[in-house]
Amino acid sequence: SSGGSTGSTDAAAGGDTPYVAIVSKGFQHQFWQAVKQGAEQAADEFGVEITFEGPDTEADVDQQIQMLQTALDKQPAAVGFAALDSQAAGPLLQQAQDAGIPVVAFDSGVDSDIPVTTAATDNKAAAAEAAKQMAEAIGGEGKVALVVHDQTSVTGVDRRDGFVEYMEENEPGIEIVDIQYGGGDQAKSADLAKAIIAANPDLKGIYGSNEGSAIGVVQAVKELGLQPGQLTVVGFDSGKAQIDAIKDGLMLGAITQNPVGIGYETVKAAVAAIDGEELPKSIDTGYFWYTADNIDDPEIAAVLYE
Amino acid sequence: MTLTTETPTPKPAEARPNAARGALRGSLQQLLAFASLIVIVIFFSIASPHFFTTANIISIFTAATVTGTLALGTTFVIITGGIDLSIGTGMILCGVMAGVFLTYWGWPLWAGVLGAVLFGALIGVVNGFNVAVLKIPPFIATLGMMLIAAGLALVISGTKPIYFKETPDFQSIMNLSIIPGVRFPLGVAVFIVLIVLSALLLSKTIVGRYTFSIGSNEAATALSGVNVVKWKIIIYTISGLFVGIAGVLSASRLSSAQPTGGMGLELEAIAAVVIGGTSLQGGKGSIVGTVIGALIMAVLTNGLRIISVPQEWQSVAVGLVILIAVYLDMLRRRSA
Amino acid sequence: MTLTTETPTPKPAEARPNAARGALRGSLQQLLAFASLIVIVIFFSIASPHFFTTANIISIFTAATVTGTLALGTTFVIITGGIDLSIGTGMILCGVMAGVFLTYWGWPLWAGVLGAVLFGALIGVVNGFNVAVLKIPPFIATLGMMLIAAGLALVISGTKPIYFKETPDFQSIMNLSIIPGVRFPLGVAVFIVLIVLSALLLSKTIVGRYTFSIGSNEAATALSGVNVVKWKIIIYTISGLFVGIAGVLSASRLSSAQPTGGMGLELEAIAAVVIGGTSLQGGKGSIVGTVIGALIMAVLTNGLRIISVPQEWQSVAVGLVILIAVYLDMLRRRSA
Amino acid sequence: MSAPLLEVVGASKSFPGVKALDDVHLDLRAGEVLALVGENGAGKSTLMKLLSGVYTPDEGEFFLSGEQLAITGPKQAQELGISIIHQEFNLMPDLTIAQNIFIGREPRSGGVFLSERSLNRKTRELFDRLGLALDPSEVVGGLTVAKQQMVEIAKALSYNARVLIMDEPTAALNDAEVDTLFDLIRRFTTPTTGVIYISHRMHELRQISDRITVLRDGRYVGTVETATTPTSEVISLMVGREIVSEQRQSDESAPRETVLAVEGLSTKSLLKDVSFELRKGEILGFAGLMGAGRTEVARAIVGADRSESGTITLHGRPVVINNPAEAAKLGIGYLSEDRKQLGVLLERNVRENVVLASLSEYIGALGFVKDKKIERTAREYVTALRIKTPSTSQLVKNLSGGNQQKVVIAKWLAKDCDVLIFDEPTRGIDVGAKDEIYALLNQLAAGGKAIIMISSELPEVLRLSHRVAVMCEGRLTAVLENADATQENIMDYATRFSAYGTVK
Ligand SMILES: Nc1ncnc2c1ncn2[C@@H]1O[C@H](COP(=O)(O)OP(=O)(O)OP(=O)(O)O)[C@@H](O)[C@H]1O
Ligand SMILES: Nc1ncnc2c1ncn2[C@@H]1O[C@H](COP(=O)(O)OP(=O)(O)OP(=O)(O)O)[C@@H](O)[C@H]1O
Ligand SMILES: [Mg+2]
Ligand SMILES: [Mg+2]
Repeated sequence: SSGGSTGSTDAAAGGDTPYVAIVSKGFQHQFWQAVKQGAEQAADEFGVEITFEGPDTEADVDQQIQMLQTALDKQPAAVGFAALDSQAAGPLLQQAQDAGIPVVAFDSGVDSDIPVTTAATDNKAAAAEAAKQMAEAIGGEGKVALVVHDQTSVTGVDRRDGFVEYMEENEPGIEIVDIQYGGGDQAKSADLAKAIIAANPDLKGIYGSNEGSAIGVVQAVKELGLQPGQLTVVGFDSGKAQIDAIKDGLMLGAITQNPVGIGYETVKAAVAAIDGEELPKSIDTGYFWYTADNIDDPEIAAVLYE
Repeated sequence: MTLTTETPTPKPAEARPNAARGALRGSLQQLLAFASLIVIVIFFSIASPHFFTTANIISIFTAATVTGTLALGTTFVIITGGIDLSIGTGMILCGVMAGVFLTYWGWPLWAGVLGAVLFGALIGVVNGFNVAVLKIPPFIATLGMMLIAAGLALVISGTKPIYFKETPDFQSIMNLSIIPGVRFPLGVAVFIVLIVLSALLLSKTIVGRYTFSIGSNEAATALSGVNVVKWKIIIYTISGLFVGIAGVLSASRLSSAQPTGGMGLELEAIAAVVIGGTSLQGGKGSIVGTVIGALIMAVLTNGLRIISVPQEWQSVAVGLVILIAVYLDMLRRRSA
Repeated sequence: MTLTTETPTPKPAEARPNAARGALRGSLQQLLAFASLIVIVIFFSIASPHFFTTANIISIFTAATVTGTLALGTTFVIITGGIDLSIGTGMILCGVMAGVFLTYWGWPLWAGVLGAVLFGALIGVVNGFNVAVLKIPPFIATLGMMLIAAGLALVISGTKPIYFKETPDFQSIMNLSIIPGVRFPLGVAVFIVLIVLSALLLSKTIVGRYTFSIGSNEAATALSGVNVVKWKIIIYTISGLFVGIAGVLSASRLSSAQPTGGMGLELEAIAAVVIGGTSLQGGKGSIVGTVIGALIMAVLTNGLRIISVPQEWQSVAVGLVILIAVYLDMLRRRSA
Repeated sequence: MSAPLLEVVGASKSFPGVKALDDVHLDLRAGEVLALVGENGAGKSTLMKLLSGVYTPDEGEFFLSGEQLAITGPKQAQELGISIIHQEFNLMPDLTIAQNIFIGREPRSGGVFLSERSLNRKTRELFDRLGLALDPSEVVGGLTVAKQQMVEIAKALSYNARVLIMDEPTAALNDAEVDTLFDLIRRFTTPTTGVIYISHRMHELRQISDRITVLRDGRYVGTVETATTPTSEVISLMVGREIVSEQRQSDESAPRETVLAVEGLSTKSLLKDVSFELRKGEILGFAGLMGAGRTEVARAIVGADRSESGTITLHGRPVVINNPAEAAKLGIGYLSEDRKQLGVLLERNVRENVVLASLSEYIGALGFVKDKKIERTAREYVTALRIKTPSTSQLVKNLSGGNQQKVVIAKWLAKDCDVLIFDEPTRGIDVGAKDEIYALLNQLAAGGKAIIMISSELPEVLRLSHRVAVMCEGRLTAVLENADATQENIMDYATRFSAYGTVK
């Protein structure tokens, strides 16, 4: 098999090449694999060694803390860190600072002065964009529902609240009838989307807050045999299934972040920090709304992953 | 009844009603377990007009298919007094193998599906070997396999989903609508066939007999000349076959082999089995019970969503209903 | 009371060496289990210079503390032949309760900590009641509690982490360095105290004796006049106390009460117990074994990360090592 | 004379700390019943387990009809024609009687499916042949110990074996059932078959066996012709000393105070209006046929089973007992007839088993267990009851059956109860040790304890009891003074309802 090799096999510091330990929020999902890819790209480019790991689910704060602890024990030149809960990581971040190891935050902000910079998407703004597109598509009227990947993580909360707040502030004709959480699991998200649709036969649209949630909603639409256009589905992130659904018209469109860019910027910033360069407080890696119309634009295609 | 030395003729006429009574009581028990399910269904039907519709009933069955298939297979293992924690991630690995066979290696559809199912059987053989030959306790043997399967699924797939580009028909296995007009998916039909097959296997064949016998008293079964090692391997292999089938069904449903997830599914499947009255001590259990258990879980999850119970309360509600259902079941049994 | 018979009484002098030999063999077995751990430690020490450092050893103990604490408590339950699946999410719920007591209700530190620990005991009482009085099988009773606790943690916290703003000292419980210079955290010291206490409890007190008796033959124990219902409730309560302590330790470590997670932790803790030689059938087990089991798990996880094994291979490696370690343990026992 | 049917030469077997068998010889002739006797722990069961392939011998050769055998496992032993009834049951409680008997030999219809009907038919045919009246479709777990024993016997006989080994088959049976069993054994022994019969009931040997082989401490002592050897000689070969016994309880006429009074005890399943009084310092024997309800009376008194109606008065005060723990608190102890399921903790050591019922007396100030004191007590009882074990830390599962029984007795002796209910206390105990236990019971009674002794051995009941209560089909049909009790009138009362129909 091809395996999912990390950028380096011998990560031990002490060689000539600086070592950057990256602790992400996840590992198994495509999104994080894309971040990893960007990080590896930068590692090659700037000549550093990296390791990339993340907990099994975004609920495993404790597991992530242990990963960060182990990473620090390896005495890296810098750390890239996407905090599941920034307060929880407080003591370890302090430890890193004491040891003179620069920390680069990525994916979402860390509520602390310690990170030298943060490379992230503004999830709330991105979710509001999805809401805006949804509202336009259904003509500013009707019931919509959300299938969110989880209710406690920062991304889950921001992508939910960004969507809900936009609707509440700008679209009086739109009613949010249900918000359910599927843990990003496709089958589970499909089952719960079906329940939502069954309970609300006049539903106009569903928003899926990450790849697994969005594909689950699409699966529900397929299984119920709804005609394209009967229900407006908007999603988040990419992945082949979501891209296909958009091309097939099962899904109106989705928000994509720039995961490869996030990974790339994180390592790049880490290298700069090692070299003692000044960095801006935050690096906005951006987001894009894509539909069947612009999916093949080079700018969009570059940030999508299959 | 006593031993009678002078009157050597027993009264078969007397014996028969007892047997009949036993069978009746058995099915009554299951009818009563079924009653729990019915009560829940009635409750949701009253609570929401959208619950008891053809489409939603089919949704419930669809949701129950994958976990239910796992539960069917693991019923055998649990009746032997064992446990199989590897079914969740094992299923994920089998889905990935289907992707490898069909997409990477370009096998024809039937061969890829068969290959994935047999791969499940292989997992079962390894579990069975570890339990029966190496005598590793089932909990540990299958926990080890759970971790190994989870890792291998990621390794083999390169941590990416595999899509069935070469065999677009693959997705029909679960999704094909076999009754025009009502979207009754083929996968649910497969599940129903599996129920019937496993019920026959458990109650009417020698495997089933030895499953109960081993669970009831393994040492005595061995002393009676039954090759317990062989049969245990066979029983774990059966569970593995169901894992393989579940892997194909789940990959087919998602039109892709997802290399992650599966953890936690084993507890859900085992819960269905135990709610259905199968004892983790071994020796007792039934397929009908498992099916009812799986349906109780699926109906609860679906119904609570339909009536829009906030998600954090859903798990509290499911927990309570499980406790109450099993408690009532216990009460009934003790009074019976 | 003695009987007067003509036959010579057996010589106690003969009995003693045998007894001594038995005890020696017992501790040798544990030494050998310890040997597995040592082999793993040596392997990683050779593989990476970063492994066998004071800082990393302390990291390992820190990582083992929470799961290890859960494993200690659940050892009692498992020796009775039961199981406790609610320890993972129960721990989360206790952490949230600590947050509620300290941050929302403004209790003083000691009261909030005590409250959270006692809340864990309460969970244990309910589990014990369900198992011992209502006779719900432990798997189901604690599975129900697992779901209920997971839901309540979300409900009570409002699905948001609770931070210990009012009692910043709370985080010292786990993190305070008690030996200047080496970052030896207070939490690890607490863990070590808990190990000693639970070992005494299990081997030297009446609770411990009844724990073994119930697991060995519950019916015979009850007929011997032991109030099995009462003792089972006590034993589940002990497990609950450890859940409460683990909840406080974990919340302290994270300086926040996280309302999610915990699922899967119960399997990890149970795995540690079983790797340590405690039988899920009940009647056999030891605290030393559980500690070794917890350390094996913690060392493996840490070591594989230290030597930068790709993450997808880590779970395969852990699975394999668990299988091999337990298999060797079995071999040894059979030959002993 | 031709070669014996089965011959064992120089068999030895050791367990850690125990030499169970040491150079043992045995020969079984065709057409005979060979009794195998010896004290508890003499090695009888171990020898039989070598023959049936459960254990492999350290040394020794086996010959079947002169041909040397290598016995590799239970299945192979069965195929060679050696069938065994183990001392401990080997049944699957969740399966039916028929399923248990034909496990591994299920008839199949059409090659794939099992046929429950033909299985039950075959079983019924077997029972017809054996003269048993059991329902093949009944689940074994719900049967009484005696019926389970009959299932074991039927299963062993169903193999058409050449050598049938029975390890204490009558320990759980009473006289009527024993007669049935002997009938079966006589029908089984033909010129091509033979039976090895193990029992501690000496009078049975005379009824059924042709020769007797004696083991002592794992060694072969000798083989004698039954017909020409007096029982006392067999016993002295076994135990290496004389046993003086067979005194009946002398009636003490002085009326004593009543300790326990049971009034109108009934249960849903069986008992009807059982009333009796137990006096201080007396042994009240309970006699009756299998299933008469003696065990059920005991279980209802200690609260192990729910009773429908009835009052219990202890020392003149009415008490309600909901479970055995409450009974124990009130000073009522119950020793169960089912040693393996309800008596011992097999996986725990002798010491822990002995103090299980009285553990609270061994707790120190801080709640710690006083291990030294426990060890002292355990040692005391190991010595007093001559429990054969290398040490008190031996696991009970490694003791011989009779020695396990002694451990259960020790458990109740170690607890100071006013009322002791002993259900089949001498099951599986050798003659010598039985005498010691009788002496112990007498000593306890003399010390002011009140004892109920349930036994299926009438001679034992007659010998020990001051009074004998007789039960039949859930009712108490008589309470006889020892002086008035005879085997005949007890049997008469024990079959009252069967004999006269359901007379009210
Ligand atoms: N598995 C074992 N491990 C250790 N010792 C054993 C084991 N099985 C039997 N023994 C010992 O071997 C000796 C012989 O036991 P065996 O069961 O053959 O006695 P027995 O003659 O059948 O006695 P009983 O009349 O009490 O049934 C006893 O001292 C017993 O403790
Ligand atoms: N576990 C059980 N399940 C169902 N019925 C039982 C059970 N135990 C006993 N019985 C029934 O209760 C009745 C009384 O049995 P009990 O054991 O009290 O009789 P007993 O006089 O002690 O005879 P013995 O012990 O010699 O069999 C019997 O008819 C028996 O069938
Ligand atoms: Mg014996
Ligand atoms: Mg009885």
